Amino acid sequence: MQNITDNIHDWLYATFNPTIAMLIEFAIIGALAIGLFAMLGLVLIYMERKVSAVMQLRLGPNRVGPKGIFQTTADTLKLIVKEGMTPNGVDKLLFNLAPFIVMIVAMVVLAPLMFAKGFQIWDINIGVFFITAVSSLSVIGILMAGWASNNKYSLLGAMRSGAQIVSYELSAGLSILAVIVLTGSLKLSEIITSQENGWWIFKGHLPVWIAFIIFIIAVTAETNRAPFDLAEAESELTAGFHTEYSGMKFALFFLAEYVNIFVVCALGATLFLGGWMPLHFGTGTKFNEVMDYIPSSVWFFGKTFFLIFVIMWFRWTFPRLRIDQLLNLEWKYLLPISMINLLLATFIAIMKWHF
Amino acid sequence: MTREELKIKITDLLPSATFEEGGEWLNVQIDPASWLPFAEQLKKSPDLLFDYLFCVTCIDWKTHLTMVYHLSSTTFRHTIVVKAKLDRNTPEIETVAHLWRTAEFNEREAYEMFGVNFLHHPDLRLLILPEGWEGKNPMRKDFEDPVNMIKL
Amino acid sequence: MGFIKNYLGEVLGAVKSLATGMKLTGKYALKHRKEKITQLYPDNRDTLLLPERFRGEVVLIHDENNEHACTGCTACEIACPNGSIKIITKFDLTPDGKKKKALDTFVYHLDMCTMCNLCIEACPTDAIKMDQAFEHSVTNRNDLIKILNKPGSKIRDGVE
Amino acid sequence: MYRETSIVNESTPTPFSGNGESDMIINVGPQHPSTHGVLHLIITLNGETVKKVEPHLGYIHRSIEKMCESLTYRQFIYVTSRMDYLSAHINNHGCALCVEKGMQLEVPPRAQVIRVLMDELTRLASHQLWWGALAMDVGALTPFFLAFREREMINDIMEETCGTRLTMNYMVPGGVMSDIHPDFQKKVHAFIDHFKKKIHEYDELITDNIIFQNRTKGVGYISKEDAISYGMSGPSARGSGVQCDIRKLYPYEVYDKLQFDEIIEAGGDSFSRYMVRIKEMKQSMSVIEQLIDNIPEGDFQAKTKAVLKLPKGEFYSRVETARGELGVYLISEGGTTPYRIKFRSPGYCNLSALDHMARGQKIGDLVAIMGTLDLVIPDIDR
Repeated sequence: MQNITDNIHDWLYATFNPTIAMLIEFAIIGALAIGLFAMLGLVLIYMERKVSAVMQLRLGPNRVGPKGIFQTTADTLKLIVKEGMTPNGVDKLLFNLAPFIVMIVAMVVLAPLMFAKGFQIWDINIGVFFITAVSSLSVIGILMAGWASNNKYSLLGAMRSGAQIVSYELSAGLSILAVIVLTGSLKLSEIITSQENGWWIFKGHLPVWIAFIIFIIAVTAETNRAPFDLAEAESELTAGFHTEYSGMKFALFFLAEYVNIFVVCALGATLFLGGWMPLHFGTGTKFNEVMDYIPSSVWFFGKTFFLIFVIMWFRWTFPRLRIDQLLNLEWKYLLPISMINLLLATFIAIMKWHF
Repeated sequence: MTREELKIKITDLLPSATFEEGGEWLNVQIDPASWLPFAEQLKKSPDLLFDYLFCVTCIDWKTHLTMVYHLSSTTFRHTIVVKAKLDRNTPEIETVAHLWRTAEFNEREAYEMFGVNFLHHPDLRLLILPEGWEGKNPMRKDFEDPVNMIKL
Repeated sequence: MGFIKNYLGEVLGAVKSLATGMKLTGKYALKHRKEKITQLYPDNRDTLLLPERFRGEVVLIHDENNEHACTGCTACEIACPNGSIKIITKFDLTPDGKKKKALDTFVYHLDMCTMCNLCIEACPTDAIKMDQAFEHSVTNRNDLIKILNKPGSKIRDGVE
Repeated sequence: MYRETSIVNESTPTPFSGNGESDMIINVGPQHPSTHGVLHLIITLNGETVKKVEPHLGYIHRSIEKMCESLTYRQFIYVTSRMDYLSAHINNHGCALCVEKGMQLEVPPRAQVIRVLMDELTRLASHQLWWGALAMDVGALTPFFLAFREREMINDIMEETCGTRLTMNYMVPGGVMSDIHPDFQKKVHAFIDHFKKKIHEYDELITDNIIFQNRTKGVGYISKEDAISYGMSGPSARGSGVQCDIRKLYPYEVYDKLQFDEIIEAGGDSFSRYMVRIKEMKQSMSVIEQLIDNIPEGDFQAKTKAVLKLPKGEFYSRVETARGELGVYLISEGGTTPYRIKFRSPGYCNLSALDHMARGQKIGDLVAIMGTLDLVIPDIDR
């Protein structure tokens, strides 16, 4: 992968002048990001439906295409051709803007992710910080959607979502910090390189374990997934903040939700499970060489999809929390635990007790 | 309490009450004006304690309406049926919603279905019929709806 | 210390209860092939077997000679609670010259039928029965009004 | 009764205008995922907290009581399946009992046992659906399918013997419509064996789940006195410690000869009501087990005339449906049709207590309370 991207880069800069070459690169990356966005949406929705089906003793989609793999494509087509309705009484500008904000945020967060060895859009030196900072912008889109809809269900859903995302960001950030103090860098490529002799989940003792569990819980809440899907709790608020949306605008919310899941799971895989780094134990062992034969992209997507599966597994098992319990869980349990955990991790990092 | 004991006790409470023979339980026929004090005594009298009002029925006898209250005691497990005859044109009876909370809903049903006016009811509004319903009370025998009722 | 112990106990208990639930759904996800309960309905139409008592629609039983057992007594019409059966009778002349009431048309309103089985119970000659057909959807409501006696059919001999 | 914005009268509190500074009035229903039908609730909210719940009925009112006045004693039973469609058998049973009481008809022992078996199977099916639907209300979707797997087996048994899956009309005055299917006992045994193996999943997935316990414990409390005053019955009242099982208090058919416990939980909250139903499922299974191998031989139906006539008088029969006490109050003028019939439906009284229970709780709790009350809307909107 590294070679392909480097070759393209070199060829472009050799053929055109730097400005045009850069613009072409932008265009390619833009196309790839949009393509990835759409693909991820389709694949993840299909995956969700299949996972829910196998857990609920059902078959899941099975009519469109072999094993129903084109079901989500058909659904998306249907949503695209639907009339893009804007109900009377809504704040038209905000109402129409909200889904795009949510979508753009989800797309921007894709930038610093490392999909394979040397395959990254932007290796920014504050990669982790960038992801946490930008992904929290999506709450603005949700609040806009809820407020602009002029619907009480939407408003309640949006407010719930606001409270929820803002609070869960804390423990998600703190659990990320536990790895950061061990690595000493916010750059995603460096975090991955630091796991060359073993993933953090194996090297980091108890603190990383706890951080990993808290991270999974917190990002489930941050992406508004069950059991924390209070923003769209369908038995209480029908569809929460997107009650009034239909057609493609609804589809954008829906796709953004899944891309967000992908992003946070990719981040989790990068921080705790070594990103594209194959399973290594120690340095220069025979085992490591065998593992290196598996392409790095397979490692990355394997880990990410495993985490996505776990999050889906939550969704299809647990009942939903109540809003006050949701905040209790964060402020009374996750936050204190992750703070103490951060201290522990720092202590381990200072004493160099990790492997 | 057995049926006979109940009969004696109720005659003590309300001398004007008459009793109907037959039926599974003791049937007490009362004057609607005496219903509220009588109901209070039924609920509170320590050897009656009728705390469970399980059925409130209104019957249209074409000449008059009858309110039927099925009362039972969860302590003593005795049951009586209280009936009050109402005038068909201006049916009025005191509410018992403050004694048995279930009466609130059941009386609202009787109000809209039969037009019985429950005096001092806390919230006597239409419950089942659409807002702004005008015309006759649908459960009365002379109700006709040429559009929605199909005669077989 | 007691506080911390309680706190940790609470957290561990919660995690354990959640893990039990996840174990169950995880087990079903793994054993899915064996446990799945969905049927592929329109595909298995040929093998789909409904119990013989299943109430799908009322049919008038005709034998191979196109004869039925309905005397036109209208017992089913009276028994029907929602008027979905209408029997039109005619008068046949018996060989000895007497007039005899017989079935002319057996009109059955499937759109009004609630499958309560009361007509079948009421029929003195067991002329009608419930059929297993259950795919009743039509595009025109009038198609649900059926005439049950086949054209040219007549009453079986010996049925009174 | 969906109210349009245009007809809102400013002077009265309506769904679209609050009656206080921080009040928000929202309409839940008639079409809403958690109302299990078309119940319309007008909820006054203060933030997330429920201040007042006002049910608004009538969306599917069919006036079954009035319909029954024009149907004969054989015919009116089928309509009652449409009241509480999840315990259709038990509704029919109540009506059949009432007619039999009027005619002083002796039901053959075989028919009595078949009736009780069917009642308990219906109760099981109803409680299973309730369990799945409650889990869905509190946000877990998988239990619904697990519950339906078991319920499907009961429905198949019903289909085989009664001919229909939901609104069976299997009871007739004097017995049951047809004898049980030859496979009935075998299938019921298979079901009991299956369900015994699977019932622990109900606990693993929902009962023991910490989230579910937090969602229901201490939520929607109603005291014993209030429960009686509101006329609550069935599992909902037994969750508050009220002894109200008609099967025990006023036994009908063969219930007095059976060994089973009346489940009473004193908690009065949603979790107690939940536990009552879960334990009741086990009791129903034990009743079925006691009866299934001991169905007496004989007629399944008493001999009756083609046209039934009841003597002049009033008859009242009570049965315990899956939701509580169903009373059938029949007034006969001596003809072939009832003069007036009144159904005392359990859901109607249970619903009236909803406001009392939900005040001061969160919206999410309201949904859980409605779930544990096990409301079936056609039962309320008769």
